[in-house]
Amino acid sequence: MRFELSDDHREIGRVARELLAVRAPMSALHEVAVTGEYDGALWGEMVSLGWPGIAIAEKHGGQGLGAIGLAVLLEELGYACAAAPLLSTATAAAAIQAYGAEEHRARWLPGLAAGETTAGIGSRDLAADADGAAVAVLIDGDRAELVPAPATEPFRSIDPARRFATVRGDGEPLAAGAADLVRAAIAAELVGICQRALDMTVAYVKERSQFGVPVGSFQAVSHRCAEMLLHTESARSAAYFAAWAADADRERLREASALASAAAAEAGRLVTGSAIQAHGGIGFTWEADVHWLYKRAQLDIAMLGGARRHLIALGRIAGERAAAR
Amino acid sequence: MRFELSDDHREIGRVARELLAVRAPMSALHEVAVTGEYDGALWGEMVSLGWPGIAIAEKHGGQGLGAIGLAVLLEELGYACAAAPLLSTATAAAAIQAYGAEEHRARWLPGLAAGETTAGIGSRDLAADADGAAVAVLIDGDRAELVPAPATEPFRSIDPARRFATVRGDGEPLAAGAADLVRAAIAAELVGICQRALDMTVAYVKERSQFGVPVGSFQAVSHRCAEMLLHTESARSAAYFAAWAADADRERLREASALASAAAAEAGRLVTGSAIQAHGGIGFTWEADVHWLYKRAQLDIAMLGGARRHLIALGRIAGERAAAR
Amino acid sequence: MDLTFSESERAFRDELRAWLDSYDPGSEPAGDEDAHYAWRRDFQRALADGGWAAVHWPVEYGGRGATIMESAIFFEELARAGAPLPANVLGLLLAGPTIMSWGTAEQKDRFLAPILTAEEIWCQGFSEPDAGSDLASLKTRAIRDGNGWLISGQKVWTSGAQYSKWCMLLARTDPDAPKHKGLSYFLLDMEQEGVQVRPLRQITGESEFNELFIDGAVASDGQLLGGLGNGWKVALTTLMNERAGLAFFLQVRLRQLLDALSAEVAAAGMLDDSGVAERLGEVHLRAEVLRLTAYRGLTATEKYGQPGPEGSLTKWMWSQTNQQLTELAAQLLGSSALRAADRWAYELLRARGNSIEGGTTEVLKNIVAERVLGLPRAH
Amino acid sequence: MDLTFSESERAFRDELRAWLDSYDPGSEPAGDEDAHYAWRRDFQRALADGGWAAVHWPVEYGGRGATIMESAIFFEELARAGAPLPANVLGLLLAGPTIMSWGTAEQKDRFLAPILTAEEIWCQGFSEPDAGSDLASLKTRAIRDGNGWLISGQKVWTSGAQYSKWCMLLARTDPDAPKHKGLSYFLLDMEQEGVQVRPLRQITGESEFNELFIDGAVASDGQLLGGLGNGWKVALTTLMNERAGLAFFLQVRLRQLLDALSAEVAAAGMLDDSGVAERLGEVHLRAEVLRLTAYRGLTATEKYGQPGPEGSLTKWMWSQTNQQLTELAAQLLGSSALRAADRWAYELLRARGNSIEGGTTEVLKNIVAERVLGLPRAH
Repeated sequence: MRFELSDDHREIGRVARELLAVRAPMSALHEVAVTGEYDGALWGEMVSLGWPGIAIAEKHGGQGLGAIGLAVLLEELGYACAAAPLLSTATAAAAIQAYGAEEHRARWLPGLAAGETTAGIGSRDLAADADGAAVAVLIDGDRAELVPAPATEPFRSIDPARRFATVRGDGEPLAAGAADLVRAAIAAELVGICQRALDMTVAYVKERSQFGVPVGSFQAVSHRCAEMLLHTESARSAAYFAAWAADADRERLREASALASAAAAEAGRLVTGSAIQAHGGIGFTWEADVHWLYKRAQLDIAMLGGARRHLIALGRIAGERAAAR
Repeated sequence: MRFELSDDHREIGRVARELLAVRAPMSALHEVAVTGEYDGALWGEMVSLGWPGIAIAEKHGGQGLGAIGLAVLLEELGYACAAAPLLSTATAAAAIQAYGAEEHRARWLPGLAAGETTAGIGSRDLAADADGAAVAVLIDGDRAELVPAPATEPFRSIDPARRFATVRGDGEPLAAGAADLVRAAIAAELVGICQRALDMTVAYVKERSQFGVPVGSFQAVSHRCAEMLLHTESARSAAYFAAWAADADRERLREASALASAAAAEAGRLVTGSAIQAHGGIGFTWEADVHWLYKRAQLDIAMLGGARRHLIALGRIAGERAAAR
Repeated sequence: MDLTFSESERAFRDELRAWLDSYDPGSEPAGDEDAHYAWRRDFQRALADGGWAAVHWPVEYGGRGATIMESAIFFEELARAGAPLPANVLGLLLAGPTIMSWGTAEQKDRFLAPILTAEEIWCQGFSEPDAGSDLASLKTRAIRDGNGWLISGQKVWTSGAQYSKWCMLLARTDPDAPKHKGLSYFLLDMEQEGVQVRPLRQITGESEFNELFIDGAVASDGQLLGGLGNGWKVALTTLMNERAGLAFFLQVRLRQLLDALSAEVAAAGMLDDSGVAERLGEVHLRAEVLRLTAYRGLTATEKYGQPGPEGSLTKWMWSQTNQQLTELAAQLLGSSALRAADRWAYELLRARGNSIEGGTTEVLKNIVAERVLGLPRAH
Repeated sequence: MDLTFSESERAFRDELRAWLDSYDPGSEPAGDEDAHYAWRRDFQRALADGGWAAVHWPVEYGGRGATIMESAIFFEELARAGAPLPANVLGLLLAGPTIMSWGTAEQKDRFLAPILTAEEIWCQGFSEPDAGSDLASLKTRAIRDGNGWLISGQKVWTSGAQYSKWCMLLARTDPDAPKHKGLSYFLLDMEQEGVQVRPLRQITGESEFNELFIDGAVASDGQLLGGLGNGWKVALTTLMNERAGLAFFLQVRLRQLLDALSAEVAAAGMLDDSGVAERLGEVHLRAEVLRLTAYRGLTATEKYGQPGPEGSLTKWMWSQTNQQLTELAAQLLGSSALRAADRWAYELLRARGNSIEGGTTEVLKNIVAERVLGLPRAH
């Protein structure tokens, strides 16, 4: 039993953290929000680092770092709140590899892993980066399907730094488990979003003074921060478990993914909302970047289908398992 | 529009507060918990003040102070956490008066109002003070029935200062609305329980020092107290509304009673639990009387059927009403 | 206890309803903030023409001398009719009553009438970037200059500043006096070079609020309200008036929003799901409790001049409930509620400000703990 | 990352399971606290005979030199088997390791062996009625008297004091030194006239905890642990050991309780109700997150000697989840769960203490804010 990231996985996170801090600062999101376009050079760098194929086997042109590698990377994507089709492409590739037919793998993985094509991810009515994608992996409850060359209708969501669309067109089913893998990946991004919201808040409340002392010395604020940590670490424990299950114990992926989805949805809502509140009036402005995190969290939670359905599933799992004893 | 107690009603509360503070201190509950018997002299005083018939018309031997008078009195009963069959007797009498047949009124009200007999209240599996009662008013969802000379099986609950039993025997139906009236009365008792928990807590945290200052100066504690006030006043607003509806606008009693039940159940759980927490280790001891409030609240909530069923009913009321517009 | 309206209250309400029914505000301009503001200004002018602009003002100043309960009914009916808040709401609710309390005869003559007609719009310049909820630490300075004052400093969260002629401005006139004591209350003319307004863009993309950069703005002695060094007391009058009637508008807006969600949920057949019904019931409960508690506060204010303990709770209840409601909508309505153009998306984002604007929930809890419960000042 | 047990961990677990399967503890005595304690003492004796009493102790002291993970497995398996905590749990987990860290050779010789066999039971005398969570303000005094010490004061929340031979006692030896510095750590003999034990009755009716009235109790220099004036540091060793392994026992007990509720709910057909399933799912989620987070903490402790940020969270998570679980049971099972004799009634009441005992949730949040997040000390 060793519940911690390996040195390799930790290194992926470190590199991503550093690169994204420089190349994808939140200040860049203001531009993306206006144009609705991603920074192509940023995506180019991600591709050159092999990120789209992080979870893909080397024989398909990827890095072979599995779902845990994907989770670590997406955590950093969430931390940066970066605008790029990485969640969609890297996750769709991982799902196709693990749950697609052999012909799916042969057809899509090399292009996706090489960054020559991109993929969309999400559901029929809420697909991230599906517009212009070569393929989309769409989920609906326990089912997942692959839609080649998806016909899309783009729309703006409250997260102007990610491109969403609805998707039409025929799909081809992926094996059971693909939807769980997709949600585990989204949960990992949410963990990073929460961590960033916490870090920004802690830095702010140490700095900001009121009534002559740092606001972080008031228990109303400091205990709120402690609760943000509790939720963030809870989501992290569950998201890592789900990533591990995807790599090492697929039988447990369904429950693990439901745990990760519910924990991440709950954390995403509470932690990013708390970050705005702890920032006070500043947190409510467009200039203070904390709102990007709140908005992305809302969309990620919607892609997860909300916490509730996962909690219901978990309750039934717990009840049926206990009854079967 | 005048949403406040009349001077008459306020006076009932004042008298009850003063009397119960002297005659029914919490210290007396330790004795009741051992013997399982109520103090007959205390009940005698209540009877001599006409409390069992507070809501009963003068023609039936009562005081004619209506459901609002009953609510004010039961709030004080809850505040004192007194051990006496008053909730059961006064509420059952009010329900029989408002929703019983003429023969029920004639048969039961004079004896109950005069304190010659007592009544039980609750449900088949959780009836307060039904053992030895002349009659019991039992509720089950929207239905209510009257059970003359109930056959009971007493048991001890976690509230050793109130006598509970299960009830068998044939019942006679009461008109629709009786169950709502009963729950409105229980909600009123819960308001008093919450107020006492708040008052005890505020007094304690002003007095008790830690790290060199009163613990009430820590926001973790003071904000908890503020939340206790919020819940207590919320429950009070709803409970008074329900009592008013019972007296003045029976069409609205069903919704008002559901509001009062849900608000009081929520407040009872949170406020009495918070009181224990704010008292720290002391709050967990038998000597510190705050636990009586927690226990009585739990039983009252169970008699209300829990918050959840009322919230579901309220959601459907809101939805259906909005859809009908 | 009587939870029905009295005959005179009903008469007041019916007369107002009849007027509102007869008034056609035209459709609400979408997207363009200036057009939206002009629409609200037109509405106030019509109100003023009908004698409805400031029902709570004394008759001598053009009001109706309405009771507190009628004043609440006024806002309740406005919201019920889907009417907007009058453009000069801060003038009507805050500046007007403060000037009536503290102003000289000249000040009342000069300032009150144009408030009523929305001819002169008012904004409120209390908050500063470094002060937050701590008004005693304000830094904006007013320096004696001949017969008048030279004012410099920065203000923030001034809503409607871009449309305002006047600003209720708190500035420090005595830097050596203890924190509260050196403040004075000015009626600052916004139309001068020394006052620059910069819109503050919000999480929603709109700019409801502004920053004020004040650099050598001038004010005469006639623009000092309530006397030199008395600014703290005058400001308290403004703050006490802040939510008296407005709370009712907000409470009814919350109910309207909840009804809209309830209708959508019912239409989608989701009420059969007990979990959904329970969540909706929670919000319905809170909205009803808010309404009832607000009425308790009004009754107490009518009788004792101020609300009881429950009066400190309604703003807090409202913000909590509105946030819960908008989050529930996002949860139940799914991705459509997160489209940028969707009403629910706007409400979700806007609601984040509810627990910050007009006193953060943390500050409100401090106030409840200290002033209502008598706990020692928070550490 | 590897969330399966290693081969040696599995071997350890299987050997322990086999032993537990072979041991028949007899049925748990109900109602009689003394009989219950004797049952736990018998169990510890059997454990000691089998070499299982203190798996985490070094082999030289009669332990197995188990890894931290194995130590966690030990408690997990105990809970899984429905076995009780060994009677001398405070001796095994707290006194033993503290004496190993700070004791002289004589002290180790004298005290360790009888801990293992439950021959001498230990209790912990840190808390005082007026100090609460603030250990630096302890008032119990130890005064030099010839070659020894005379101790007077009052302690509270000492569990198992009525069965204890020894007490880990913090007392002030230098009243003039700053708060932390004047403390010393004594191994106090409970069997003397100067020590009176008064059981403290709890909300449940039981007396798990006691007050100690100490009036002129004596201790020799050989009963001073870690040197004069060093009590604060020695106490930290005790506190750091406090929940290392125990957390796992509690975590698995929580899971057992949750399984029992889940089975009842499933049997009653209540899982069809999505609201019920959701509530149960919430608790299942929290219990799983607690388990996973506890494993993260163990891994970090194995590797770095101490847990990461998540280590400060597990006690808090556990108390919150156990309270949520027991309240859910009361809610779902209705009145039967509130009968005095019902298991759920006991659990509901007992759980109120979870967020108070072993560090209140408020104190834990302070610790997280200050030590993990680096926020300024709470005001």
